Amino acid sequence: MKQKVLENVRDLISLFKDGQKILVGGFGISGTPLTIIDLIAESGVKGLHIVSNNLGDYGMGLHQLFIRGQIEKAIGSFFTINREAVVAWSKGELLIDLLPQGTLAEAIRCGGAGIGGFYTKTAVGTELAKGKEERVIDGERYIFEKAIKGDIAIIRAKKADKLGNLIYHMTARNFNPMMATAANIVIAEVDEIVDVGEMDPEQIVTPHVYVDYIIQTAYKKEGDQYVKQ
Amino acid sequence: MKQKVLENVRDLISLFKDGQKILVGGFGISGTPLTIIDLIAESGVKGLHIVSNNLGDYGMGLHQLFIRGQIEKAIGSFFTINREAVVAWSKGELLIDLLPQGTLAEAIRCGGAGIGGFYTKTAVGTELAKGKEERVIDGERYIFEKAIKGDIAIIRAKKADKLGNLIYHMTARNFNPMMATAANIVIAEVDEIVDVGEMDPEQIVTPHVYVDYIIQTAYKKEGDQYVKQ
Amino acid sequence: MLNNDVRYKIAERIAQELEDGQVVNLGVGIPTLVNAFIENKEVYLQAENGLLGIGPPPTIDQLDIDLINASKEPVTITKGASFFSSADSFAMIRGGHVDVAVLGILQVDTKGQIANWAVPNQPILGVGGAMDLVVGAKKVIGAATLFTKDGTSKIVKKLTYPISGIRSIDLLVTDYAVFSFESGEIHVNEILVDMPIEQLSEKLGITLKWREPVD
Amino acid sequence: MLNNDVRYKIAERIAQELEDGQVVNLGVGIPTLVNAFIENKEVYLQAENGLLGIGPPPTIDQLDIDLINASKEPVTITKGASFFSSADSFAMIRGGHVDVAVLGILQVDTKGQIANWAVPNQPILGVGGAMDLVVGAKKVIGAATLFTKDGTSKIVKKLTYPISGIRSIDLLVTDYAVFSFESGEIHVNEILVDMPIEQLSEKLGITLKWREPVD
Repeated sequence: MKQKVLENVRDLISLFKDGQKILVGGFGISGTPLTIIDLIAESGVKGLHIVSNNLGDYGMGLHQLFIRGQIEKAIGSFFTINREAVVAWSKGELLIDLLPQGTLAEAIRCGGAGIGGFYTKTAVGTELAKGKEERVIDGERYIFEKAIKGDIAIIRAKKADKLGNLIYHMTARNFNPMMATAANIVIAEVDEIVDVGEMDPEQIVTPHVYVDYIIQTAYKKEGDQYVKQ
Repeated sequence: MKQKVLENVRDLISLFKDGQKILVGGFGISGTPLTIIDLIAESGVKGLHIVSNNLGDYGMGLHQLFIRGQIEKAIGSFFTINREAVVAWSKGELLIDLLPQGTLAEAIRCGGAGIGGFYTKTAVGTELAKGKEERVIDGERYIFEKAIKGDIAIIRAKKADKLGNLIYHMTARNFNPMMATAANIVIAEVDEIVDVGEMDPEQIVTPHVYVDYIIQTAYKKEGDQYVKQ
Repeated sequence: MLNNDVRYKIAERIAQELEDGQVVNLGVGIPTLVNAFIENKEVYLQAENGLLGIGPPPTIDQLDIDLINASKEPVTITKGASFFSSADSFAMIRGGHVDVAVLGILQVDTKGQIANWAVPNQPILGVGGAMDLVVGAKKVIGAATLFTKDGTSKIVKKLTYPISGIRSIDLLVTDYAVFSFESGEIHVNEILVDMPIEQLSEKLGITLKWREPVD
Repeated sequence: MLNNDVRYKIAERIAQELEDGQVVNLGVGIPTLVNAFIENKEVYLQAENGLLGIGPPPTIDQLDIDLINASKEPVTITKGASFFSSADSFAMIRGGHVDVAVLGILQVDTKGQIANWAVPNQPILGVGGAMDLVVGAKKVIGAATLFTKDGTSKIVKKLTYPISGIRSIDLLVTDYAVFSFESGEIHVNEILVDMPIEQLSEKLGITLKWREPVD
């Protein structure tokens, strides 16, 4: 049996390669797999395509990868808070694909669900619909969006059992459950690892089939921050 | 404040009208809102379009509506077990729209989520793809399916709080959570009604916004059967 | 009137529009202030990042980075609250299950179409849930001071800022007046300052009419 | 050999193909018998109706109509099991997250395309999860007696039954032999009866070759 729980996060470093498309859970910093992002920073891989709502915050998380020039393209919904990213984009040093937040979430869900694409009402008639196919269904206008999949997904959960079943914590759930379904390799960073059978089967949000590796987070929660231990 | 919990299921009878499209939760009999189906039988409304995996089983549930000639069209995935339905279809007395089970589930989810339609891999190249648009996305063949919505959804859950938050029981969950999102009026039949605050916010599957009416089931579980009390 | 007072006044007026039992999403800016004025109404606040049932602001002890709203501010939860994923949250929004979205706006045209996510000639790098809320909520209430700092009206004949969606909002609450949009026309519901409708029309450069009372 | 013995023999042979840690969906018919032969392997059984982690058959006391498999038979759960909706279950199947689907088949052509959901000239009124499993599972194993009761081979040059999907299955386990399908060609992996490959070829009316061993 494959052992999913790794003692040392560094055992994962060889999974990361130049040019990969990586899905990164989190909204702001909340629910972001900071330990794994630190590892990617350490790995020095370049030319990454990052799918994430935003590029970190407060100099933490994905912001680090951006500063180190590891990101070639960012696919997400809200980069306004990442001021340097805006500047880099203006200079042509960063590619950005901007999607409405709901379209981003749905596209990732479809990527994990064997759905090739979908028609959404959101953004019809706006600049974000430019170049996108429009279709009228039952008298309403929709635009086509393709599903999103990644090479690797890195996510954060509250608790994992040793099989890889996951539960999340409050609004730190956000994009993590969909991202867990939409990549070839899924790495979960968690606060706590428990024995199989200790989770209520009705409460598991991400069944173990989706998770390849589990590591204990190096960040402890202190009020409204995650602090490195 | 609107009171969602009704003492008497008969208070709902006037919601049902000829020609409505009704989404009915359940897989076989498991997780089927039998008390509300009994009410529809009693109401005598006709020409119904029923969206449900199958048309009941063992002479229970939707089978009753079929026998009484209340169903004009059935949209679902598995009618083979409903032998009389097969006969009625052959005589032109019943319209049937057959969809793969996953396509049915996804179409209902889309109906509730403001998605107009989607492209699925399932059924490409088969008789069930006939007349459906095909599209190649990233080199793979997909077919287009439209979202499904209903006038009324009737579902079954294990527990409701008085606001309408729902949790389900094991595999009786099946189609119920999606159907709860995809109709103008949603009626939940439940085993137990509890006070607000008694459910774990992480464990709620259907948030209260989706539920309009709650009734206590008249059927008690006895082993592998539901028995009318 | 101080700018902050104006913002609270708008928020207070918006709170009057909310009804018992409604599910409401409050956007960034003035809309977040509405929460303080809801008081006795049983309104359920939704956050795009996966929460139905935002409670009162947290104490220092209650701060938790895992419990925030869509503006990334710490929040608490009410009894009956539930958590869900971003996909499920936007299914709720886009699918028409949120009763009211209160959104800050930058511009609105006389048909009620709004711009609230980007400014002209600036990099367009953030949209968040703005477009999903515009298209999805059953009722959309716009919130804004009527004039920008340089005195330009935010109600315009034709949007010069990037549009947020083709759907018209239902109501616009400003510091001067409450406007409604029906069948592509703007009407005044209520004037909140001491000013006749003719003068307001003139200030805005639009011919304004009172909304006919509906019973 | 009695028909039931034959079915169990096929199921037992299929069980040998399963590997520790795999997520497996067992279809109706012969595939459901596979469960009895998995024994020491840690295999996780998935049911389309929303369960990962089917356990051993229930005792009378354990029967619960709310805990059934996709064949609507009562089941139990294992440690580490989880429940989810039909939409999430088929997202799992169609999205390529189930390692192996074991499916009963009615016909298979020499390229590995199967028919398993309908018979010709009969009303087509049931499909269930058959097409989702064919298209979605990482590996599909077909299970069938090689001949119908009237002696017709289920391996055909061209399907006469309605096709279940354009994807070819990977392996076919029958009472006579195990076949594999690669790059549109059928090969024999193993003959389970005392019969040379030439004789089997003749019985089927197809030229069969041994599969080259892969290391």
